[in-house]
Amino acid sequence: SAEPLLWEMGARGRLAFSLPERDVPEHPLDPALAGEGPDFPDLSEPEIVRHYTRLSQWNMAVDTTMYPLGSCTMKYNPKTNDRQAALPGIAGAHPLLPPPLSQGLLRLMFELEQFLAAITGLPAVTLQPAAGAQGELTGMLIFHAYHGDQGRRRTKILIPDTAHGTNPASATLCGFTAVAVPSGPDGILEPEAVARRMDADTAGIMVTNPNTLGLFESHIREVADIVHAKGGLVYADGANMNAVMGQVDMGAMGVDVLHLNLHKTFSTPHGGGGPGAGPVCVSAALAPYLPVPRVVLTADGFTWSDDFPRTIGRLHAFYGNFGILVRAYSYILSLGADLTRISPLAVLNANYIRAGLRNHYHLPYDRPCMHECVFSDKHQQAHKVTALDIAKRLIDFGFHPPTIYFPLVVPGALMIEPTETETKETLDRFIAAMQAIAAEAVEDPERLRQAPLHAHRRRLDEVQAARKPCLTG
Amino acid sequence: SAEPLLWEMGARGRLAFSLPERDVPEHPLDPALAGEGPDFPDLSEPEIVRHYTRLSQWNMAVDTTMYPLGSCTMKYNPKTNDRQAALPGIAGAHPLLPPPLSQGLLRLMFELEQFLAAITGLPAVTLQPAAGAQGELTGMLIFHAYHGDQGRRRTKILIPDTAHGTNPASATLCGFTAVAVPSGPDGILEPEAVARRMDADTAGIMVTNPNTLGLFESHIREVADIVHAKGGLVYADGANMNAVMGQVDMGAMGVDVLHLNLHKTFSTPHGGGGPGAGPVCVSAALAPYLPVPRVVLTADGFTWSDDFPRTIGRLHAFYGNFGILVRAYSYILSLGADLTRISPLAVLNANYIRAGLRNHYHLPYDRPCMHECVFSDKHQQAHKVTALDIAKRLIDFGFHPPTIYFPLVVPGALMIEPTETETKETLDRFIAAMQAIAAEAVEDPERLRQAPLHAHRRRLDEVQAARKPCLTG
Amino acid sequence: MRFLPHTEADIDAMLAAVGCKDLAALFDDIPADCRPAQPLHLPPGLSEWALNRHMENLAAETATGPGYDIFLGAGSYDHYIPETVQQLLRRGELATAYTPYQPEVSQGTLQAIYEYQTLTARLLGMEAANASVYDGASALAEALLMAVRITKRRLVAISRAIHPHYRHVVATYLRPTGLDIIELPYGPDGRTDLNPLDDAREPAAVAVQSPNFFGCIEDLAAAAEAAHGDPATLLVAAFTEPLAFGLYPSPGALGADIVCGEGQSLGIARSFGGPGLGMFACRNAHLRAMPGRLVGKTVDADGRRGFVLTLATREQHIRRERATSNICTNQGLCATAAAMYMASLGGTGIRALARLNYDKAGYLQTALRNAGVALPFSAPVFNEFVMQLPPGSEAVYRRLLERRIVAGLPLAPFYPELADHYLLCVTETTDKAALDRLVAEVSS
Amino acid sequence: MRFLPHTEADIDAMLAAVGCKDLAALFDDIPADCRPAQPLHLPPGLSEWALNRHMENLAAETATGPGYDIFLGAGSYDHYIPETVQQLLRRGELATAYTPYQPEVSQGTLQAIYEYQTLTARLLGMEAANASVYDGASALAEALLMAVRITKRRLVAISRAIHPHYRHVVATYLRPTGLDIIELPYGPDGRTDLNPLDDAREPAAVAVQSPNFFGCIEDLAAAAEAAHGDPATLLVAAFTEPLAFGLYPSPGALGADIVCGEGQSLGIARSFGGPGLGMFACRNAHLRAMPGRLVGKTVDADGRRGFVLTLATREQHIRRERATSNICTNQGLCATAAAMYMASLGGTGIRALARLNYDKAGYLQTALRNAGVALPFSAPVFNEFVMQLPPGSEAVYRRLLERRIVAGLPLAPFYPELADHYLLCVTETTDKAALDRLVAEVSS
Repeated sequence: SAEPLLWEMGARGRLAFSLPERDVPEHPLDPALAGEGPDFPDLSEPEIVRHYTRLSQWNMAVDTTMYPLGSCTMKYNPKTNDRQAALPGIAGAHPLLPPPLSQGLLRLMFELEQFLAAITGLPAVTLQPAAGAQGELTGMLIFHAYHGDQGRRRTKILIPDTAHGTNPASATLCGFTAVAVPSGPDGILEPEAVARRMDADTAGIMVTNPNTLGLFESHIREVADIVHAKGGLVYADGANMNAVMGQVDMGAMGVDVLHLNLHKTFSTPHGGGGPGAGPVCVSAALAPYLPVPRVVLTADGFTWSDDFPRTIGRLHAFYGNFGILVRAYSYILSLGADLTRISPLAVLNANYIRAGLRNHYHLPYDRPCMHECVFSDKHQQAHKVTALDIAKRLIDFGFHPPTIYFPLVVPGALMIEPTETETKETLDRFIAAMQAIAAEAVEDPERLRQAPLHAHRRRLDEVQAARKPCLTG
Repeated sequence: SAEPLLWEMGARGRLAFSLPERDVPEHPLDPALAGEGPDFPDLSEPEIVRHYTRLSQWNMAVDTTMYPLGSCTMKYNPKTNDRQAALPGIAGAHPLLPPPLSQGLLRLMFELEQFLAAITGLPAVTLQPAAGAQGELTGMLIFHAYHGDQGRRRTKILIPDTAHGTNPASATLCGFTAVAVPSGPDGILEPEAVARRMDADTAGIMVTNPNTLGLFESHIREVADIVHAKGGLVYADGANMNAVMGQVDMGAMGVDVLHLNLHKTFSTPHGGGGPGAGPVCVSAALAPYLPVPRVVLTADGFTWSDDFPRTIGRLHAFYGNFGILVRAYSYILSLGADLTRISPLAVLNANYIRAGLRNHYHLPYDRPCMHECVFSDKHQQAHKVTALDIAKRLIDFGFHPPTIYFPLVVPGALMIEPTETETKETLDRFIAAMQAIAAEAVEDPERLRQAPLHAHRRRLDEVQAARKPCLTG
Repeated sequence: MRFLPHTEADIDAMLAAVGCKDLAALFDDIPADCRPAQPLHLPPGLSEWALNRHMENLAAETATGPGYDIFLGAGSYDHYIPETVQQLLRRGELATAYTPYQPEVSQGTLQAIYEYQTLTARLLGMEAANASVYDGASALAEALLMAVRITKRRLVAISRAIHPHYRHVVATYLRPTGLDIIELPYGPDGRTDLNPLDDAREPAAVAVQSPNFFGCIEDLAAAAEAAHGDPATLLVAAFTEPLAFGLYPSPGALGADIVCGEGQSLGIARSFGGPGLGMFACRNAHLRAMPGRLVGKTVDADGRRGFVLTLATREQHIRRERATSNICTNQGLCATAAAMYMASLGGTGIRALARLNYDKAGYLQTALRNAGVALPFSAPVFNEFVMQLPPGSEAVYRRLLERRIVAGLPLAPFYPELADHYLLCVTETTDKAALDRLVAEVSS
Repeated sequence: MRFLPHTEADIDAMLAAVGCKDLAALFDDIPADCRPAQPLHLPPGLSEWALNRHMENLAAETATGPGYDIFLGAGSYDHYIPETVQQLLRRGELATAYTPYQPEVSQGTLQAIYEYQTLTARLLGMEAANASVYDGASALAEALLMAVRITKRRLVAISRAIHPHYRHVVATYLRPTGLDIIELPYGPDGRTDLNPLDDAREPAAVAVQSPNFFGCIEDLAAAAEAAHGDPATLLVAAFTEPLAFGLYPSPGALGADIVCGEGQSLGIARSFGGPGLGMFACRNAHLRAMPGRLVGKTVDADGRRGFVLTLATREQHIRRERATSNICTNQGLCATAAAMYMASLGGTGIRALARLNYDKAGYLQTALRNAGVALPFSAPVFNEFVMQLPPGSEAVYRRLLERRIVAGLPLAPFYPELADHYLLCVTETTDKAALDRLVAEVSS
């Protein structure tokens, strides 16, 4: 049950690659300039295929089981999207093709921008950010540039204590100082708390709605008004957009800038950590700041334009993770009007879990949730069972664990997001497993502390890994 | 660790299929003629994907481990071959396209026939048989038709006791009575044994060379002469062709008819039991008997011809398993002249295993082997350990078991065929595992009888399955 | 060569272990008179990329897909195949396993085939189905041989409206057995004329196909009644288009004893005619006479549900010359594809998809009739039917070919009496515009 | 909708369990002033088949593959990708997993990334590599920010022969930080002129790219010497074409402190520019200042080897505003593809493939020069180089476009002084006939 590392296999002289025919002579090469080439193992094609086939089986994945990782929206990834992204005219396209030779791809980007604008209610869109965190950075760069144009350098930014860790990190990268705003007793932002902190040195606020407790920030409009009144801007982290598509208008809500995670809401595969895509949608007022180049429609068709003097610049070598954009575009076209059915079903699934487990696990905020629900290990701590133990034990029941210990405002948090693509039967089995674990925590807590018992590996020594890092073999 | 059956999942009204847009009105249908439709479960697309992803993981396969199933030639199946078979112009081709609209596919068949003729030394080829056993049937139909044309109905056929079970079954289907020919003390056919049985009522002989003991039938030329002298024909079962490509000329050897298993020698995937393909190669004298239609080259290009009055007829609704032919053709083109390296390496691998295990397992015929070697459980029987136990224990070591209890002439046979695509390191690990098992048979035989311990299922009750068959759910 | 892992060092070490001086010595047992007169000569191997180009060039010569309107069915049907089925089927664990001889490490294949058998039995209205045989044609031949084994009779009656290639395969399989075959003609409605059965002496089986080769739905209940007039006679119901049973009653429901046919329609690419899927089902009473592999349910040593190959004593591995047939394997991956496809459709989907096929064919029938084209057969159809053009239609057919329309299959080569008759097929993949174009072309 | 499993019965039962009267009631918390003024209007969903047609039509408008000769590189390279890599990468267990937060059930991803880190470090000649960042451009920006963190200095020096887009991204990332950037010009040989460094006051980093944007191999050893004249200054070596290190020495071997660039060449499709792969490596001394995810080796409770995400305290989950960067994930699947590709090539293959790229470019250089075309830069190249056409070359370029030849990238938009200069790229996918065609066209 151990898979050798690549360099523990192979033998010098094997080759898994088909070298193309040589149809030109050798060109002279100054030997002083040549290197030795990297110390790669030589393998045959069958060894490559087996290695990765076997390795892959050691992953849990959406394709194998429910993966209720909160705030990550691990929904089903339609196979048709991968087909589209692999079409030769898409996968084989060079990014610097003259626009007349890439009209279909430019049209796809143009239309996807329009779809995302319609879905969010924010009229201008860039598809360039390669991930949500780069979308956040884009937003912060826009904040920075906007305030610069207003002639005032603002140094602070408000960030609720429920925020994703990327929010403060992104703000810091743009030179802002993060000012934490505590959420109120019902888990959401209180306008007064924002008002107390918002001032003329503050660039604005970064808010996630619904927030990471799975609760809708009901005071968002009032919060936005407070921020705007002091000359600030409102950034919305759209990681949780799967809860509210068709239910909200981000513009009406007072949001100026929003990023979307295509790998969450728009079903593109998470790839073991990426690639994702983090388009950013902005109000009309902020459109001039979007990164370049932008797709524009002219009388001669679609083309690229850099002619946006107030642009923040460029974030990607080309136009972002186009292959991911293709998948999201396919997804939107596949669903069409059914897109508005996603959020109600995602929210229904989360509330169904909440209802099924609320008598078994502590619910720090016991009210209807949006697309995810956050429990804690408070009841189980009496038996010295932690959120980690519960998570690991779920593995033995065949489920991927939820997000744990986040959001930070809930000690011992278990953040469960089922998504709309899970069936009622699967949710029933998940609820039963979680109930069984709650019972085990009382009856046999040691079993939980030893979990997982049936995974490919038992618990791994993370302390040793960090103390003496071994990052290469 | 149980996967529900399809009809244990789902809910009425789900749909994993994308119904095409309806662009025509309903056409009247006599309600008296309509049925209720089948009682299929209704599932969503995510349920389908998970079900089959999970199920697939419960298979051992060539893509996951060494699969030394003797006489099955479980070599690596190149992925490029699957790509070619899926090309729209190939996968989407209707078989009854007018030949001018399918020239590339006819060319492919024509060239594949030529390749197989060159490889076997037999000049005429049909690609129609859908599997090795249908190839055997084709051969027996040719025997039958040929003897009919000679004006003499022959009723018997000689079949060595080492033959595959399909040989007598195929002969019987054509009305022949199988006459067993015992192999000699060195595991191969003795000409005298054939001569004693060959007579004017005997249609010929079916011989596998190398035979299922992995031994080359060195007297084949003499045997063929004996059969031919009495007016008989020689059929060769080409299941073991992987041992001798480029090393023999089947025509020179005296073979009149030979089938090949493309899913063995020519690397096409075995598919959990098929589809395979069993082309048949014949001598010039028997070419008129080949099935129709045949691809012929005319001044106008390739076309189909039925104009072969002595043909045995047709064995397939169209032209055989074309998608498999595509893969074999790709394989031959990929290897080209390297095709002749296959057999030496396959034979080397088998002999390497033979050398590594001959001191640990009984070798009923202790001489150099061809592409497979046959051991027996004779040494282990003293400890009440059987070939079955050894096979099951190999599973715990991560290997697929070899063929067991075949050939029938070796009681407790273990028939091991590594193929040329296994590395020396893998063979070393296999040998070590088999050696460890031999040691366990002495030290802890009960562990072997309980094996496998680490598979998805423990031993299954085959008696119950057969006594009260439950074939549908 | 990337498929061959042996380095020179590997070979040297292994030869030493084996005790051979070189690779050639491994073949010392092969006598000189068995050797090739000259070395096997093959062209240099193609790189992966050169192969891709070569195959793309071959494939590009085929008329498929956008740009061509191909109204061909006749045993091979153009249906949409979900991307999921195609991707799942490529998983190495399914594609590169073999016959599940070792059930402990083959439960994936075994359960998939058990599910295939179940869905097949439900689709065909039968009690049991096997794990598949080669194709529809050989399935019919095997079904007739099975009926002969069961009844111990020597005569079979076969409808002339069965696919001509299937009848050809039956004749090929049966020739050495000396069994007698009588053919039942078709009537003016395009259905089998059962009357000659009255004179048939103790047939083992009566075989009809529905939808038949002309696309006509046979009156299977009447066929069952006619066949079962002799209680020992078995009704063998064949098919080439199983999607029809999403709309029409199953052959089992109408009284068939053995049902067999081609499953290519169920999620399998046409691939120039193969690989397809021989579907085969019967009633439990005849189970042990059925050819082909079977998967059965059982339990493991811990009592957990599992699946195994079963009733193998019918098969050639064990029974050798007394086997029910010589078939050794099944069309495993194609059966798995069909199960995936049937499960993807579900009961709800197959009804809707079948109805759409019916409606599209109906639209074309109506449009052709309105345009004055003769449709000679009056029986109801599913997604295929025969049109009759005026004499000299070959020129029209050729003109359409030049316009990239394959206007069905000319029937004259199969039925000399049907000159100027063409078998047209219309599935869910044919859009209305293509239908209208065809009508305009043939009636202009 | 086939992705949404809920039946009406499911919804009713679940609403009852939840205590909501209908689906709308689930959103009662959303105030009216947050709601859309009118319902979201989207067109009806496309069937799988209509979507296929739509996407095929869009894709068909792109100039790719046979029929076009495209001599474009400039940060995106056309290399053959083995079918194995493409098929393995689609395996659902790899594609549909996320960040391996739970290592017990993520060893597949973790080991694959550990292997990627190792092969990357070996390729680049460095001690440690991260699990990848977004792309080559942001990798360079992150590398400069890392150097600033390490050195606590406020100035970076950047070669003007670095990809212009990369420099643009660096400028974008650095603008709000107030860091200073000086640009190093390129000399007549096409390489970076390091002389201005003598006047630079305590730079945190000197960044050069090799092969640079003009395809020229920089003298990295000289750059290292120049940078390290100030012992605190770090040499950041960027790249867009890592295949070059199959032929030329690695940046690490020549003295770079941080190496970063784009890995698209290593088995990743061009896909109109993304997703790519930001490769990032450094020396162990700077490990804790490196941004991005890291996978490390450890053992499990039974002492078995296993892999985990490690040094996460550098990252934003834990460190929030004090994180090394805001990067949250990596380009997991692209990194896996690159590892598969590097392993498929092996040491033997990468040498051979790199040499073939070099030789093809060399053949074209020679042929152009012989045909009288000017090649302005004298430095050695890998698979890209600059040609200079006579004034008025736009017409020639347009004429070639009409003949389906994209004769490289015009450099004038990026370097106004390089009017009539074109950056040509030649890889193993370009056959000699296409090279000869190009020479004939531009010299005619």
